[in-house]
Amino acid sequence: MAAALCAATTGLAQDARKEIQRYREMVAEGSPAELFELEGEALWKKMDKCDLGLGPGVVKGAYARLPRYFKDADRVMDLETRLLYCMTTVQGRSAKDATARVFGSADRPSEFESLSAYIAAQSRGARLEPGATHPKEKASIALGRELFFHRVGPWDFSCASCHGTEGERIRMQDLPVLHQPQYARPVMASWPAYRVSTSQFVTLQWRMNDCFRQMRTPEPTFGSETTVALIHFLTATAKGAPYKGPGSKR
Amino acid sequence: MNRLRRTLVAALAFAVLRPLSALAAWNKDAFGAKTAADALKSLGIGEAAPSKELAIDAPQIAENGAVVPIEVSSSIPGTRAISVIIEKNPFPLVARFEFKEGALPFVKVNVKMGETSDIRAIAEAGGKSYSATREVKVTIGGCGG
Amino acid sequence: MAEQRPMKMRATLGQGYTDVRVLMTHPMETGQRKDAEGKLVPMHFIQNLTVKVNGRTVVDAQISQAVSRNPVFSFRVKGGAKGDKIEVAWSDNQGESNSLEAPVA
Amino acid sequence: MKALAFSLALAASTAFAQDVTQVLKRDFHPRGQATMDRLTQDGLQRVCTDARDRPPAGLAKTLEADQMKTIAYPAGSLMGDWKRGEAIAQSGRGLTWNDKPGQASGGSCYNCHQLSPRELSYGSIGPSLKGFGKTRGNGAEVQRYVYGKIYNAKAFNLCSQMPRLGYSGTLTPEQIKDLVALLLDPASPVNSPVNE
Repeated sequence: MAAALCAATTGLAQDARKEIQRYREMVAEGSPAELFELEGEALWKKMDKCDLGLGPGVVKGAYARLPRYFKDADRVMDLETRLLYCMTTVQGRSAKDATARVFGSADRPSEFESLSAYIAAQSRGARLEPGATHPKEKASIALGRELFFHRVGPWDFSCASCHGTEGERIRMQDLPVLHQPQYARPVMASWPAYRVSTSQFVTLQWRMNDCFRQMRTPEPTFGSETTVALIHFLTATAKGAPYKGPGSKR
Repeated sequence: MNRLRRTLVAALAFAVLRPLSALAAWNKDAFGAKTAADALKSLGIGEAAPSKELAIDAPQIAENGAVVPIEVSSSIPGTRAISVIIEKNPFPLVARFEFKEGALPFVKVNVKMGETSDIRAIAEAGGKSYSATREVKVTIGGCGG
Repeated sequence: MAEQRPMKMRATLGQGYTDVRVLMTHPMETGQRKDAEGKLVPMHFIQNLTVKVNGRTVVDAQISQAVSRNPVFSFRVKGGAKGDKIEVAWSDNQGESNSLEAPVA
Repeated sequence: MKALAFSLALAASTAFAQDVTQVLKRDFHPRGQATMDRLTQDGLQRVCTDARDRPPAGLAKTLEADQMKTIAYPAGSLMGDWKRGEAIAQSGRGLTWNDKPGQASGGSCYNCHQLSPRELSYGSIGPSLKGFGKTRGNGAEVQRYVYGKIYNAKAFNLCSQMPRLGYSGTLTPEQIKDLVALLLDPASPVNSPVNE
């Protein structure tokens, strides 16, 4: 009797998960991410001397090769960190001005969000291949791995607390095991993305920031070595995945 | 900011401005109605018969009430309008689509739902009205923090 | 004139019909939401929407604030041929409007 | 001997954990109630980080006993109000940099556990707690166990992923009692046979 009841409940949960999956597919079909790409394209025209790694002004395929080491800055950068660098060099803006609004709102996306949408879209179909040969690139990936398992904050969380075991979920959200390639690939191939619950276009720097917020730590600085290293580690784990974004998230 | 917007407009090669008068009126009474019955009355829609030829496609469970994708299509001959009602929303009438010669009675749109509710579609064809309903459960996703 | 809100449209030939998918940037405020300072954000939503094929109206829609932010609509137009001009126009409760024309691809 | 070998290994890997802590302290800034001291690992966090959450049994036992000592049990019944408990279980707020300090936190319970069968959206990082009190009753001993587990889950399983909700100051003793009731009160939906 108890076993039958239990089986029935599990069946219900299975159906619920299938329906949520269908919900996500329908939402993805109707994603307005392209609106952000339009805005990003206009912004890129004002900084198209920026070198994203493939030469000044080259956007095609550039996102799929990030993060990578940049000689001019002598450090590893992800897309957003590189854009910030270009704003302060190519555009000659102050760091204070360029970082005044790194994450936007539904009413007003940030420059980084719109630019990320446009630039990432120009890598559709390209395989993810972040830099992994320069000593600083190797160190960045290694640091990212350490950070991933580092338990910290009042709730004792590490990234692996939620993203370390197969088949788990938070509420109805399946949790990808991000240190394993088969899970990291589809995830990294879909960021940045339009986020349905907040009507915002969200980036990887935002994702790192908001995960730390929920880990109850202080705030990581935008474009810091910590956030870049985590993004680098995750992208290196997803290496080889054909880029399909910008995607759509819960 | 203004300059940015202007650049953007320039980038939209096909954007054209149109006078407001080109668009039809908006039924204030129907959209302001607090019950489905009142909304339908304001639209001049009477008793609707359930029909299998009117289909609503929607996920049974929505992870987020702010975006619920729905698709409504009718194979009832002569369908000239489809209205969409979310029973438990504070203002149940969500939309009314009139299909003229040249359009198929089909629409896909994302809607907001305050809570778990029936979604009702009403098709008007040949002076009669037909209905279909479908329940969508609204849940909470993510960490809620 | 109010600032233009970007739109994007794709009209593609299907089996016996043309699929029209249109994206609009719009907050679709219900008048119930509070901003960061706790003030109610006034109602601001698209009320009317039309789809035209070569200048002739084929869909005439009235919608409410219960359509999601940044609305995405799909419609189907009978027949259609490459190069047919599809135009989508909207207007909202605060007097803003926009439209976009694109050929069937 | 074994213990010595382990502590040597621990010392070696701790060096890296310290480096990571230095990186975090350089790259983070305080915001709202989230102050920089939150970046310093305590002993338990360090051990679990280094052991990738699989600490040697002997060490785990010793450290679990230390954690057990942190649990302060209120006098009298530990059963509060299951209705308030349900609201606490649903809420994921508290302690983040954009939560108001002093505002009541939630327990984020549904993020990881199934509880009331009425809630379809529940996580699976922790075990299902549906019907928890039905099989265990609600005597003083089980109340004490549940209270202790919520107050400091690490006293029972050193590298558990469950936050130390009482020890960390997330939930008050009153709130934990409400959660005990949610799990154990026969009237709680967690223990009711409703199939809705």
